[in-house]
Amino acid sequence: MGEFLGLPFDASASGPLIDRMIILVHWLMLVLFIGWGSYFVYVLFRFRKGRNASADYRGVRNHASSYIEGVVAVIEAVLLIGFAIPLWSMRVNDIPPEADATVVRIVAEQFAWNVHYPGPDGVFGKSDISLITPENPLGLDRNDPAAKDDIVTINQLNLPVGKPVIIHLSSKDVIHSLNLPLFRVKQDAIPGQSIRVWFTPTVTTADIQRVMARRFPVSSSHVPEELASLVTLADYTGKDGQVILAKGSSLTDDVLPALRDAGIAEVTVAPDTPTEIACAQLCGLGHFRMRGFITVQTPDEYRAWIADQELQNAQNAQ
Amino acid sequence: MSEAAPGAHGVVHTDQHAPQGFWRTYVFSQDHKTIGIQYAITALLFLLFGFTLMMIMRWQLAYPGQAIPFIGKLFGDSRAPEGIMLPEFYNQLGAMHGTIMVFLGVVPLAVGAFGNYVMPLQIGAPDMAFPKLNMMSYWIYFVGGVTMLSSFLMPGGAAASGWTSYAPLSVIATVGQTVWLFGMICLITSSLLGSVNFITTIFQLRAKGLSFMRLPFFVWAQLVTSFLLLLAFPPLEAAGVLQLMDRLAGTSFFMPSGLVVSGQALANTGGGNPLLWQHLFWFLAHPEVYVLILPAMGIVAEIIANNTRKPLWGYRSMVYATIFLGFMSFVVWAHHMFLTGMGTVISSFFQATTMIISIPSIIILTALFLSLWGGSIRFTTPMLFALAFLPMFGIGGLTGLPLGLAPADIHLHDTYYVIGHFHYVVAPGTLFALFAGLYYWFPKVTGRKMNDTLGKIHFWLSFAFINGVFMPMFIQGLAGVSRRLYDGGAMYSHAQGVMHLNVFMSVCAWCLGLAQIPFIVNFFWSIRKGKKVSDNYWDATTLDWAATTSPPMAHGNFSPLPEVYRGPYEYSVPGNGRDFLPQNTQAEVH
Amino acid sequence: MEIPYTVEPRPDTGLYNAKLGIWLFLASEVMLFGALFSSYVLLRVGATTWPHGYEHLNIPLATVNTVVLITSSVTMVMSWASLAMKNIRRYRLYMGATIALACVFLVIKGFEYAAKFEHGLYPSASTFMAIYFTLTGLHGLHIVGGVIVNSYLLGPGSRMWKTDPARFTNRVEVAGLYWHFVDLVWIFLFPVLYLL
Amino acid sequence: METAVDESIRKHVRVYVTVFIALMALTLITVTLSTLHLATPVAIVVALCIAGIKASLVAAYFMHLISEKKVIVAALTLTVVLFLVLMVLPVSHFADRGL
Ligand code: HEA
Ligand code: HEA
Ligand code: CUA
Ligand SMILES: [Cu+2]
Repeated sequence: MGEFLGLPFDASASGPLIDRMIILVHWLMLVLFIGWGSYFVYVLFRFRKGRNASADYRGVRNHASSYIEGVVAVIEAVLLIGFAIPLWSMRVNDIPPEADATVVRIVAEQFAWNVHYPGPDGVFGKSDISLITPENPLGLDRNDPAAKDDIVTINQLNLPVGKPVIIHLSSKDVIHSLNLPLFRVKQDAIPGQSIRVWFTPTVTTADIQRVMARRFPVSSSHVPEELASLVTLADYTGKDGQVILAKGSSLTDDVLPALRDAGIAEVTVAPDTPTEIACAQLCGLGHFRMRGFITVQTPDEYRAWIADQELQNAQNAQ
Repeated sequence: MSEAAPGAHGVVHTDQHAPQGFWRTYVFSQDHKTIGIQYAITALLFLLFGFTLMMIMRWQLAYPGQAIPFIGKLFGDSRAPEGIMLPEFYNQLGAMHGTIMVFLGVVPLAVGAFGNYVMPLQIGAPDMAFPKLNMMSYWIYFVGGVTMLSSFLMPGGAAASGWTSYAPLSVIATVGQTVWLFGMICLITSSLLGSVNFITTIFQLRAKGLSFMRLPFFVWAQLVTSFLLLLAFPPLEAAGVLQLMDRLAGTSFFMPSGLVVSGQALANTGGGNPLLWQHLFWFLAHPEVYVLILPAMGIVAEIIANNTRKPLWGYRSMVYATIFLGFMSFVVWAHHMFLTGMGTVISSFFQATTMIISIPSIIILTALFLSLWGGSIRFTTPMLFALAFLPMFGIGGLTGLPLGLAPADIHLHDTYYVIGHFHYVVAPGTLFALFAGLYYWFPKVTGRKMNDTLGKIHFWLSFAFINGVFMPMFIQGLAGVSRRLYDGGAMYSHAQGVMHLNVFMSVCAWCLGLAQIPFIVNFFWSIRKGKKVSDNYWDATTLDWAATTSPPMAHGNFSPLPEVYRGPYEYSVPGNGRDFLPQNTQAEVH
Repeated sequence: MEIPYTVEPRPDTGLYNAKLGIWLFLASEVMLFGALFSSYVLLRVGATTWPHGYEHLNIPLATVNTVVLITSSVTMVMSWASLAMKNIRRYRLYMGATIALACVFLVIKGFEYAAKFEHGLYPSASTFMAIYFTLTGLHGLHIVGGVIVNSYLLGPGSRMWKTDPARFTNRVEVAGLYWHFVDLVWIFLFPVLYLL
Repeated sequence: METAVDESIRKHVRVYVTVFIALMALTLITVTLSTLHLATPVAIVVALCIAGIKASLVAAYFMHLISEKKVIVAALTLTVVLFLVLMVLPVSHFADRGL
């Protein structure tokens, strides 16, 4: 059923649970739809005027429908009490201790996601709206000792795989909604409030790319439209060692002959940024392009990234 | 439409009014039938307009960033330079489409037009209880509508914060939003006056013998609808006043402290709460969606009883379900707000009420389904639309269930799945029921019937294309594509797999537009040239068909007032000669 | 054809049309002010600090206004009772008093507003001021509406007493119901805004 | 017949005067209590109770609700229930936001 519904790839620990919820309700819906639908078609055929010239004053005499309604009510109750409430409670209440988690602050604005890491000391530096400038969108007070090691990025959220993430979500201006479709996470970002959301990424972005990769036979003359947005995962080089199609670029019709000449039969392409942050709440004219990126990394990669950011911080401070 | 001048069709007036001038007869009329027709024409035009906005938007969704053909250049540089739609303009069109369809199109057609025209006839009343108030309702609605439309001409354009107008976005929006608020206050006032009038009329002016359990189901639907309007709209009016204060008087009801908009700290005092707007908005807007569906169910019930030639199955349970539905609709509002940071206790409450409210809908639908059993079904044009309503509402209603379960809503909230859900209930649902009603009562209003062939063409084309527009929305929504996206999601990689559907959906939407041509032609042609038919063309039982055709355009529907002896749907009564027994015939059945 | 039950009550409901109509309208008004009170509670609970009404507002003036409005309610009901006793002169007296008291209320309210404005206390000054001006302003508009209706019933509208006294008495009763409701709203506004 | 009506109206008038006096007294009480600056929760309960009593008096006697017809009482009961829903709206907002 999940396949049939076309739910996106699952990249978080709670994702499959949410999918199961969706799938279970859709089973109920499908059964009801097919049940009533078949009855409907049959009745229209059986009781059309041509076949049934005069109507029966009383019609249905039994009370089967009451039982069906009762059963539907019971199933809804089971879905609600057995699945929905516990799952919701798990999503909003069972927040792991911050010590065991990657903790970040995300502050939405028209039309970007400001990501704030507390840095090695684990404490977010103070911020103040009077300090906000284009270079300092969070208004972070760099004189605060706790702020010295803080990392601030725009539209880029790096996370280590396998470790819970806790996001303190808020907004500077209007209501936005942090939407991470592959992680089955969505939470409104409301100005004046800080709301915690959490999830555990289970797959690295690179692995997701590999899973989503599509192989394209170079023998065709035309790159279909749905592949246009995908990019290569590796360099493709000609016989002379020259790069024909660099890693991370997208396939176009005009490189195909060169690839064929180089004797390459197939090219593997994958989505460039499969894990994204989308904005799900209308927030103004740039709502549609309020896009951020998530990079789920192995713990080592993540540490390296953090170290790199710290280095940049230090350089900027001088 | 207005051919039926007083005295036409040889009706004898016992209480002939002094002849009234053109203005009093056709424009500032106090007659419920004239007002009903005014509502109908105005609302249909708004529907067409709202749909046109959407057909323009669907171009941008199908071909993001490409110039709109033919008409693109007409919009001017502030909306569509070089014919390429700007995001601001897209948002304006979206907000206005939603507002116009709901508040200026469907509700005025379902309640203002059908309610006004049919309900007093069905209860055997000479008119509405307060004819002057009725006239004012229409004109205030009209002014509200014109105000709304004029907002397109404001600097910065029309309201662009969605039909939901969430604060603070709406508070910092351009002046079009202020106009939207004034328009809404007019529409709310009009609805309040209308609902006072409807409820009073139903309680006070029922014909002799017409007890509550003998009311046609349509009247029940209108009664419950009126209560919803009466008691749910004022909180939105309050919210509208607060938003106006925020916009005009510099208050901060919906504005928390410390807002920074495009790098500038806002000079407001703060201390407000953006979610207060949402609570008040949805306190209205959830009942409002049942305002959209109940009259539709009422129309469908009338037509099904008539075209199966048998009584509705489970009339009483339908009535009780409707009342229960109306009541419950006041306690589910926060299911639109699951993702605003709700905890477990409150979300459980609202999930539970949402599941509970699905039961009365299921009861009503089941009763309608079972009414078909044992019938002698005639596939007339109105019946086709009414029958199509059932599975279409079924799809819309069933897809409400995953939205009502908060964890599933995490993935589906604000995606095209929601758009699909509610369009199935309002477009192939309500809109089809309204079409059914138009075809069904057309002979009552004009004395002529609409052409059947054109009607059937209209039905089948609309049926095919409307599903073509909305079915793919579920696929897009499940894939996680957000709504209200200027480029339909083309930027996002998670949307790539389903983007190609946009072209198909848009083409279907435009074809849906073309499919309305047979209807529009049929409509106007039939007013003048349609086949003349008898007073009770459909052999129906309710009192509206006992009134003379095209009841005269002055006070007075019946002379004398009818008396009622039996329930509303006495079709195929055993032992009766004809297969229908009107409510006002005294004849005993053996 | 005339609309039935404009004067005499319908047997099964026991009501004439306008009576039911006005009560339904008042029901919607309950929801209107209810929503505003509810907003007040939500904002107050969510606020970090909230002033006591007596710190900003003039209680003596408001007390006088309360007395004025309650009195006008009594004169209003007396005007109806006078009509019921077929005494149109006494009706005029009481109705005139009702309108006069309403105007007194508005004048006092005007002084209150003016004093606030003088101190630079506009609706935008604080959430408290915002809700104060919104609630009292909306209530004030209701008073103005009542004054207009009552003036009509005192002036040109009273001609109906000659042609259709029963219907006229009903009209006054209906206007009275509205007027008492406006009074009733104030009975809550007064403690909520000024005393708490 | 005529005098019977008049008599009942006169009875009404006496009631109006009594209610008027009660309303004035309650106004006096609530204002006086407010000068005591009771703890906020207590003050709220007391002030709203007094307002509730005053409002009930107005509704019951001036608006004749005490002898009003079933239809109206039913419609108002519904309204009161929904009014209460509105009043718990803030509760539903603050109850357990997982902030
Ligand atoms: C007429 C309008 C209408 C109707 C009737 C409904 C009915 C329902 N709606 Fe819907 N809804 C809207 C209009 C409507 N809705 C709108 C406009 C929005 C979006 C607003 C916005 O955000 O802009 C919305 C959004 C919306 C949401 C919020 C989603 C989100 O934003 O995340 C939710 C969540 O609970 C919801 C739930 C429901 C439920 C449970 C019902 C139930 O009442 C449905 C009950 C019905 C059934 C269960 C069907 C039963 C049928 C059968 C059993 C027979 C089947 C047979 C065959 C198919 C042959 N709706
Ligand atoms: C009653 C409500 C209603 C109705 C009927 C419709 C009808 C339609 N809607 Fe709409 N829609 C909304 C209410 C409605 N909508 C709302 C509330 C939103 C959300 C807005 C927001 O985001 O804030 C929305 C959003 C919305 C979107 C999403 C936009 C986005 O998120 O960016 C789309 C996309 O395709 C869409 C499409 C359509 C289409 C193709 C129809 C078609 O079904 C239209 C069919 C119409 C007709 C067939 C016209 C019939 C009229 C005639 C034939 C006239 C005859 C005239 C005479 C005889 C005089 N609608
Ligand atoms: Cu931010 Cu939409
Ligand atoms: Cu809803």
